[in-house]
Amino acid sequence: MKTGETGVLTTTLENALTWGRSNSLWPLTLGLACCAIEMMAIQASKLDISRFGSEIFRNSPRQSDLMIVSGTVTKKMAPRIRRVYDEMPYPKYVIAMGVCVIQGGPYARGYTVVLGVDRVVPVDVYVPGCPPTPEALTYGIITLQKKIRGETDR
Amino acid sequence: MVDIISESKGKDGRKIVLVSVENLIPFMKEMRTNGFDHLSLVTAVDKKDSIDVVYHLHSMERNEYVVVKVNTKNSVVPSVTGIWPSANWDEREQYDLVGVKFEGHPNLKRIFLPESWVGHPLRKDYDLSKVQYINMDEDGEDYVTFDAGDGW
Amino acid sequence: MNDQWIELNIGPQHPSMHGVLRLKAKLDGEIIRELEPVIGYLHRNAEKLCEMGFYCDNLVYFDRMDYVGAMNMEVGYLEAAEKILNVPPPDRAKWIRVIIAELSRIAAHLVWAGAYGLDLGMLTPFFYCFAEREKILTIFTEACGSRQETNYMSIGGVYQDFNDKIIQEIKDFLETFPKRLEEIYNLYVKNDVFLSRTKGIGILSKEVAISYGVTGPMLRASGVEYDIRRAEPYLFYDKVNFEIPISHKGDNLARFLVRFEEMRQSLRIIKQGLEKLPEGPYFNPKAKKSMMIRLRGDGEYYARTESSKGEFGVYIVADGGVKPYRVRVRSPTFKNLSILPVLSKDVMLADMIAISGSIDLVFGEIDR
Amino acid sequence: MNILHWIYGVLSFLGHDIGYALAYIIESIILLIFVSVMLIFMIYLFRKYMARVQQRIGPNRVGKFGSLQLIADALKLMGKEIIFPKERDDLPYKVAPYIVFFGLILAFAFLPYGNLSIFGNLTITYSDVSIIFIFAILAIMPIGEVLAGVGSHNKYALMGALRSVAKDVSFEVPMMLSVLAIVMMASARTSTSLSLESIVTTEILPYGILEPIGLFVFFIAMIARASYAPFDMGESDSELVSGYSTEYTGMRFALFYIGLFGSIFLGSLLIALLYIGGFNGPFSSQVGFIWLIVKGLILVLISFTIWLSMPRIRIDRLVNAGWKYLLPISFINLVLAGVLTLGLGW
Amino acid sequence: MEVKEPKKRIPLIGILSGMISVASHLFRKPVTVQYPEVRPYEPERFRFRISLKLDDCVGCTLCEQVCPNGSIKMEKLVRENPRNKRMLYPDVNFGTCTVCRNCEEICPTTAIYLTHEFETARTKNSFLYSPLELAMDEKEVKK
Repeated sequence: MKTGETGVLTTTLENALTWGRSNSLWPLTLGLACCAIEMMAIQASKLDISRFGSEIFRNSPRQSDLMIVSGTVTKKMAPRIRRVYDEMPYPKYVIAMGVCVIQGGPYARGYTVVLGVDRVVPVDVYVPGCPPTPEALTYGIITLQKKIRGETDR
Repeated sequence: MVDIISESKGKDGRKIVLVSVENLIPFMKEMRTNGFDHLSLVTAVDKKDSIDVVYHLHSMERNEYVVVKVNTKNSVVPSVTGIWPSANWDEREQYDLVGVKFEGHPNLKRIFLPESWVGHPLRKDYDLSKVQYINMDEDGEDYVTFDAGDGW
Repeated sequence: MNDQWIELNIGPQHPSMHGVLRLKAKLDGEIIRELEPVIGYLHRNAEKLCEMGFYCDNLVYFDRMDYVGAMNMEVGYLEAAEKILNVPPPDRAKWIRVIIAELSRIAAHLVWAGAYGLDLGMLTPFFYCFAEREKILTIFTEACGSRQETNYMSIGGVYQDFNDKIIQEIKDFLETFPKRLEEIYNLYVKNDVFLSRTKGIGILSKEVAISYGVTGPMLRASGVEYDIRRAEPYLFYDKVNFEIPISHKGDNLARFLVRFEEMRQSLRIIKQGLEKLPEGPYFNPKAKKSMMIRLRGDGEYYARTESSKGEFGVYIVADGGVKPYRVRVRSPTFKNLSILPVLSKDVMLADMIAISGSIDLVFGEIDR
Repeated sequence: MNILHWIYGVLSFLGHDIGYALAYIIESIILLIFVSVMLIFMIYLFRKYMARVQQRIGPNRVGKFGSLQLIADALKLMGKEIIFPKERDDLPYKVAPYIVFFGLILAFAFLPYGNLSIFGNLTITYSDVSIIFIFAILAIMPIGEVLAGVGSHNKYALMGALRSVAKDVSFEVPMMLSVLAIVMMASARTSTSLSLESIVTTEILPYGILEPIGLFVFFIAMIARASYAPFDMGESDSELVSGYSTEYTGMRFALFYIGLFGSIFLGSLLIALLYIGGFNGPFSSQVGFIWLIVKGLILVLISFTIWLSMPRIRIDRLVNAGWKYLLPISFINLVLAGVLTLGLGW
Repeated sequence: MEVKEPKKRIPLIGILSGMISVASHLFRKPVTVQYPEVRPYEPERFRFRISLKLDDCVGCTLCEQVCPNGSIKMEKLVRENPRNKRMLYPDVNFGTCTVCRNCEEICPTTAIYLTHEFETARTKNSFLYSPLELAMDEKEVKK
């Protein structure tokens, strides 16, 4: 269908899909380091990420939409992260959680740390902090939802 | 009684015994029969021209503590894995990071870094500016490359 | 028989590997015949980086070792670093460290208790444990401003003093927590299925435990009454009364019970610490402000502390500079993990998960 | 007078053949809608219930109280890329989720939903031997799981499938035996004792009171058949990543997911019908249907609670429990039922 | 002290009590704080983002030295400030900042300090804050 002919139906369908995607981000249980505990904390009672529809932490990458890279990515782990990312079905999103994942953080001067997971997988939202508080990560997820809906400017 | 080179007291109030490389295994066996059943730590310290290997021995029953030091010029030390199984991973780690070869170790492989990593990072002459990359081949085995295009 | 074994690769991304442990298992049906742990997926070269930073900066790397009980790591590092630098902390700071370290131990054990439930397939206790942990983290935030990687203690004391509000909050916590703890405890131990998954599984004998360098709750569950807080007291642990929980069974259940009893004992220590908390300075003026980066030390020191996982040793070799010459960390979990291939020989896959869960793995500390 | 005839009565102007064909189609659609609405409600209920017992709130952003959460999930799953693993066995891999899903839907067609004075009989398809039908269909669902596990060529999936077969086989027999006891007792009063409807309508006391052992065995076997903790062998989250459904994406996974929740609902309805009186209750001719659903949901909540508070049982102990404990108990139950039927004339 | 093993019970009783204990939480209040609508409790000392008082900064570079990750770099900024003759102000890379608070601790004039701002998530990997941006509120900083 040409761009000019996109009927009301396709637009509505597209909108509905976007709405569904943004409201049902199932994260993958990929805990690497310190930030993984704070990632578990957003799942826990105090901050309860299930309010945003991200309740189900799927263990299998085939069934998850969101990869929260939580914790330092070492050079040895990076190919595995790439493989897990490749196993996920489109549309898939990545949140880089913590400064180690963003630019290497405190370990940037070392010899085994990847300076930013965006060299390995494309990242949608960066959440700085070491580790980010659960609220900050939740804000990151809200930012991702806005990005999916095309609302954010940050 | 095995000969020791010197005996001193450290800042932490623990006895430090310096033994030669040849006498290490007999001395350690003697310590084991003396009741030092817990090998707490194996450390290798790069002193630029030589390497100190430091063993922290501990006796659970008597709560005694002894530090045994060995100085080696060619970075080869006999392994104490036969005396304390706990030395197994420790020695692998020190081989990995400092490059001390423990003779007689059953499985002396790198533990943290992939097998083909060049150099031993905790050596003082390790060049951090030469960046090494790790990638994974088809079978899931790691290989090391200096080519930035292949790594992450 | 060998050609019928299934080779199964578990991890590094696996729900119950507590991070990035990878196990190469050879399975005969459901039974594990061979197991080889592969570690190093979180090797962050902290020991190398410690040689490159000032003494006060290196606390950052220690916080991130045992990230669930970060305060215990700080205590361990500072025990060594302060002796090297000759900057002893004042009494108030020491008591504050005792209180905070014990709170951190409770937090670490709570994370373990919740995650152990998840390992066994028990969903709910995880949430109760984390809700309680959240209260401890609020106390930490109240005290220093960060939740998990606190960087609270510094060379020669603590960064910020305790005020009345924090003490009140700790007292509130001491009041409400024991009841919740019993509730969580009952949820586990009253369950027949839980008992069947833990009782008599993964038995670790005393001799094997000592020879493999296993320490902490795992060693105590095997019947050795050994706790560095008692055997070689640091801070003010010789001035508080507490019991060392042991068990002679050495199985998963014993480890579980020992950890829960430790939480109760930690509560006792905190209570006594609050009573004995003296007035006075909380910071050694020798290490204040710009002196932070000018402290020099020499000699070598090996400090042993009891972290939530076991004997946490920091061995610092100094050469008289402002930066340490060599830092070596004896991480308890590294030694505890080396027992896993021994314990999980010829057990079922499900039991192996239960055993590896009971070791309390934290990879920041194993790989460093 | 059941739904089919009722619809046919409306469509009778089209003639016999076309009328009945249309009536069947409309009836199937009604069934699909009913089942999917019930399942969506169930999953929503489960999420909310789980959240509340864990001191959380649960989904509350999408729609009022998060009621549209499941719609969002379904939309998202539909829009996902479908990945076919390279080394799959093509046919089993593709067919497996549909076997599970349609097996489930079919089973709902044979359940008697009550006999209301306004609508008449609510049963979709009436059969004299509906018990045999339902249990035959229930036996099909594990085949889907096995095909999924074997077809996706993944070691975790394979182990999950093997576990779920071991579990299903060992709980099948006690389940059937305890149903047999009920059929035996019902046969004293009705000639069509293999029909669920006549079992419910002719009972004097709910069979759960007469044979509590049977209820116990059936309840445990039902939880096991539905793959719920402590018997969630097929999934085994913490051990086998995601069990037989490890390699499935998008809607195919959703079918398994629905199958998981659907089978617990189906099992609960079966227990409600067989053991606690089904649609019987005060004013059953007006609200009998509601009674059935309420009883079913209460049982579902009980099994949710079991799921949330229990660790997973080990596979060998599970098989032991099936063969060594439940089987003898269900034999005892059978004997007791015989004594009750013959000796006391219940 | 020997830990107490749990007592032997009749089977299923313990499971039932566990179920009741779990189900009884249905009647307790959820502990959830609904974050975006309700601000979470932020203790007074809660710290997350570095801010700078431009007028107080004396350009002593202590913060640059003490930063364990090298997140702080001094930058030349022509600005009227009699106390800062060298015209050096810190800029912070939040992509590596671990919020260790060493800079705040060491600063002789408390020019560099940490604030409660935690909503710093972005869709671009650019977290380098110039001194002027550091002095701003997080909401005003647009990247």
